[in-house]
Amino acid sequence: MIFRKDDIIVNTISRILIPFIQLYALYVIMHGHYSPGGGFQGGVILGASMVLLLLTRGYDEAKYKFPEQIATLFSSVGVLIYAGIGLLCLFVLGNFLDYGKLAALLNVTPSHARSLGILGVEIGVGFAVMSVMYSIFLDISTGGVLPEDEEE
Amino acid sequence: MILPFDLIIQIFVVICAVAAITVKDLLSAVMILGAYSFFMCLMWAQMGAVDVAFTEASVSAGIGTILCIAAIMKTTRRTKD
Amino acid sequence: MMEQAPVLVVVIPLMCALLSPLVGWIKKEYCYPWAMLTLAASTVCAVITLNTVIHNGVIHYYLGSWLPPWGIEYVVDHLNAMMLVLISGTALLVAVYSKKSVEQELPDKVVYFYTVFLLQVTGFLGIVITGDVFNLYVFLEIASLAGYALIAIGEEGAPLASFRYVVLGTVGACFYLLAIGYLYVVTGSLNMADLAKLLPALYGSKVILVAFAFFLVGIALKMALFPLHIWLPDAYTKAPSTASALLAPLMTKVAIYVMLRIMFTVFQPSFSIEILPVTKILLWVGIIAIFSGAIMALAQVDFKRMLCYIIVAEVGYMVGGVGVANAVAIKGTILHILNDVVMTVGLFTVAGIITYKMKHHNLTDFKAMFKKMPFTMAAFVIVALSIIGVPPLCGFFSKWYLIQGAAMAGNWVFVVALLFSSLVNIILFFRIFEVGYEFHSSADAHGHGHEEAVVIEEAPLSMLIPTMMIALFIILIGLYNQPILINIIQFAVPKL
Amino acid sequence: MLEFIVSKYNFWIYIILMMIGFYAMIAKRNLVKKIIGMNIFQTAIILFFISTAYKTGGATLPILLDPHGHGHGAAESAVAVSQYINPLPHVLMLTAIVVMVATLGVALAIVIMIYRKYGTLNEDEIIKAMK
Amino acid sequence: MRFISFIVTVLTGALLIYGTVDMPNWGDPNSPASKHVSPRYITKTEIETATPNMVTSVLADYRGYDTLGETTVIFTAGMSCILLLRRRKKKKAR
Amino acid sequence: MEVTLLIQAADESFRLLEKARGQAVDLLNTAVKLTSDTRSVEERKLQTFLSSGQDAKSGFQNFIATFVMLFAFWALLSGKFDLFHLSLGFICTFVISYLSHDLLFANVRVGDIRVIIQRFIIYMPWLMYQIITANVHVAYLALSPKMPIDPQVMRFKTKLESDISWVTLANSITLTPGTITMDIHEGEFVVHALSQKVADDLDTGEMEDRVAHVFMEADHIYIQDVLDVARIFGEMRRAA
Repeated sequence: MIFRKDDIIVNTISRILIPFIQLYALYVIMHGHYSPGGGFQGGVILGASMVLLLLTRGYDEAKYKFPEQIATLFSSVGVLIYAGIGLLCLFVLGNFLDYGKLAALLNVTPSHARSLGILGVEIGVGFAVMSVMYSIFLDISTGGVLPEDEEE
Repeated sequence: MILPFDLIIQIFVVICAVAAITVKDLLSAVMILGAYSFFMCLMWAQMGAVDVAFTEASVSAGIGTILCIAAIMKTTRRTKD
Repeated sequence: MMEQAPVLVVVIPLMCALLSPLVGWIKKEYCYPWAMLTLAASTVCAVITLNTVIHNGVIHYYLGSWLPPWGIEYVVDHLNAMMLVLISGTALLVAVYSKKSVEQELPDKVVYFYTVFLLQVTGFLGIVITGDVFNLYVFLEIASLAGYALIAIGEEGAPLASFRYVVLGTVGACFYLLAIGYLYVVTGSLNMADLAKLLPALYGSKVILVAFAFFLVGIALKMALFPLHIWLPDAYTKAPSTASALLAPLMTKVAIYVMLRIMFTVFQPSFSIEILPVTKILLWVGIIAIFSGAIMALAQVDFKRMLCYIIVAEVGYMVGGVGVANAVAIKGTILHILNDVVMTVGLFTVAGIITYKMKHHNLTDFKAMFKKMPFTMAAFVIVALSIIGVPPLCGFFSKWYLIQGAAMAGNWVFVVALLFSSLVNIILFFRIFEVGYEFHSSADAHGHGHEEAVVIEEAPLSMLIPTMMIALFIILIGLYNQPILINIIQFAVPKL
Repeated sequence: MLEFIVSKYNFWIYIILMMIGFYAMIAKRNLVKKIIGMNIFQTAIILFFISTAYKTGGATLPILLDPHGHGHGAAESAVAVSQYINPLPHVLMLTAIVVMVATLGVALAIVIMIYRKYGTLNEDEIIKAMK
Repeated sequence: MRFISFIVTVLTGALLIYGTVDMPNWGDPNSPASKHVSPRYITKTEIETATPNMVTSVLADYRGYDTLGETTVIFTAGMSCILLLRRRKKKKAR
Repeated sequence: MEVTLLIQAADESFRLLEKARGQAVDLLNTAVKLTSDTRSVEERKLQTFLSSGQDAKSGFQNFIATFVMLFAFWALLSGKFDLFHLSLGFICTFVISYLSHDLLFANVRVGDIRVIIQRFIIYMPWLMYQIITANVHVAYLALSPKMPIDPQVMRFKTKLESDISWVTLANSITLTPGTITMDIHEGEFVVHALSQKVADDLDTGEMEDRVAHVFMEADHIYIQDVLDVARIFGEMRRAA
């Protein structure tokens, strides 16, 4: 399923659409405060754009942009951002995930610090969800044997 | 009070659910499941749960269907029930 | 940092599970010490928490500093704290034990195995510590997903067993979620303490009744109570030995913990005892589970499968103990949770050692084992005697309290069931001992006349030490059961 | 009676869907069909939760219409509870949807493992092949 | 088998319908679900978290720990899929 | 006599010039074709080696162009222009353009982009008009009791060169009711048409010419226009 097919229409359209989809996904992540959306939805859209890239350009090209090792790394890093923000609150003598205590570090009001904490958390969720969706799709569509391994 | 719009969507949801489990081709079943998810998401948007509807549209109707199709491509479309 | 210990118990395994793939990239061999280190740290935190609870009473920890019912809170009382120490300690022992077994059974999946292993422990700890019904669901799903994966990588036939577990486990989790929904509709709260405050006024409502029924069915699916146990034997027999040593003792006991929590904390004890005949049903289900588990165990030729049916019977003990519903029986139940975790983990580690040495786990593989592996078999004998219920070992005491409680309530059938199960256990284990002493094998047929030379090939130390430790714990818990009862379990028993 | 049925009509829909999904999960022999049933089952429960969040009488989406009341003490107290839909079930269901897709992924991975070994997705045939 | 599953399904449905009888009506603004916990989220979200979207503020702040669990669920799923399926072929030693 | 001679000489020279023109056109066409062939080969190569194929300069130009477009898209979506959100937008857009600048403008000559957008905007109303007329036609087909449809599959070789123009043409054909592009295989379009009329409309090649104009690929046509000496000599003859 992840080998490049020379369907010119699908290829070109997806080539043009992918940057916009990705930007839209980032918009959804960043504007979760004001409109529907947030880290999870944006992450899924971002992951879907990566899957689109994989489906249209094939794994040989997609691996230049998003190799599977990076996907595994990012899925760790995403949750680490989340849990790390939570742990950071422990070091400023708050409870776990108490973003209000970060106000002293960020030099803003507590409510604003909570808002920023939410933003950071959403970014972490977005990272994790994107890379996990991509890696699950890669595993399921190849059955776990990546094309580069098969050549041996 | 039941709005006609609601009623239509609900009927479609039930039809899609029944069709998804009765149809004898897995690829069709998965595509119908995608349609089911989409109707479900319309229903939730109608109820004011825009966030959930958004998530459902991107997850179930999007990634979920893609994953199912990938798995079916990797396995088989045939089914006896 | 002392007051942060409750959250660190969960967050340390979580963070380290996230870092585990990165550690594995540096060098594959680092994952094993990493997991060990993590679980040791988590155990230390759990012990600190238990100590605090014993000295200062119940701990409330507000995540994000939001007061309940708006935020999520951790409530650590004596039962929680005991479960925390139990889970993290067991996981530590299993992690120490896992090295050789994982290297042999899953040589190219070591890194991700330990990641999922740590996530599994995180899930269990999260279920046990939380004071919020929905948070419990989330961690239940973490534990379940990790469990599905750990089972599915086992030997031949494991994927199908795991798939059945996926289907039934999802049904269970969804029933649990539905029950939360029903409670939420009529109370508007998700916090356990808050629910306990709001619910008594609504006990007449049909919604509450249905919610309670769905709670019980969902949790029964997870704990493999008798008619719903069909997924368990296949799953735990075919899982890799490390995974079954982690899952088999903990998954069912965590589910029983959740049942206790729901029945006696979220709902008043009087609800399930007086208003609904739930405890009577549970008592009879427990009795049937004990009988069927014991009888099915007799019919097995596979050692691990036999152990699985013993688990089904043991679940029957605990559910029946809840069903008897007096203070003594529930004291016995909670003590039995503790004992059963230790005993089951002992049995499965022995099964793992047999699998490691013989590549199978049939009863016939025990042939001449007493000579080949004297230390392992000594530990095995201690565990087996404890399961049977021989006095100085821990299994005796919990059974004693259960029988005492049942006798006080006049439930003689339950007493008979417990005694019957002990009898069956005697048969089961002495059959294995008999096989283990059989030195005269086919050598006689050839007329050689001399005994077959049996070389001592003891299990590797990394497997042997945890097994011996478990045997030691069984003796220690048996000897010091009074301090445990007085300091911890006495406070965990609900006021009936 | 009719009023009773009409006033809770969303609940009936969810019960029907849940029964369909549940039946597919336990009665169908094809593994992917079971997964589809699982999906329907979980979606039905989500529908139930969303239904509990709804408020009639002009309640709107759970997003504050005028977010510039920042800093004015009087402005916030004007936020009427009945004006907005209850956000809590939505949050819970976001989590449930995530759990749903995670379960789906793991289940499909297991299905692929099974197919790789036995070459079929029918449970009866797999059991026959195992013996 | 099919018949038994049908019976079980119908029993479950009947139990659910039985429970629905006592429920508050659909969309009742005065149901306990709308009165007990959620008003604080609606009225205080702007003051306490400076986030107009209540779903986001509840998701990531009031009940942020659930969301950490949710993200961990996703992570678990990803790791499980890799654990179950990925079979790296050994590269030849060069 | 002189006049006749003059005319003959003029005719002679005209013929010569005509010949020369023909040769020149052939030569130029071949040259254009060659360059376009090499270019398409080059572009295939670029497409395959996305990150390494393009030189740094055009890569940077692509990056800037992508950045501007995406940032405009962000501003359109966001609608919040305080410093915080703009800087967020800047970072996001920067990341995406860094990741995907080779996708959006992979096969487009960078200098032409403004003209292309201009012409594309002009092309849109015409397409709209086509769609509306075709809609009316298809509605007539569907509503008339006899259903005078004549479904057919037609193939034609296009003179367009780049991917983007092929896709625009294909999508324009598909957008117009009654015709659907089924496949494009090495420059050959396979189109399903509902009736003879829509097939004829497509066969006139007007849409193709317009798309070629939009993407500045009418090179052949322009050269012929410039070198069209026949008209000049015709004038001369008439004057004589």
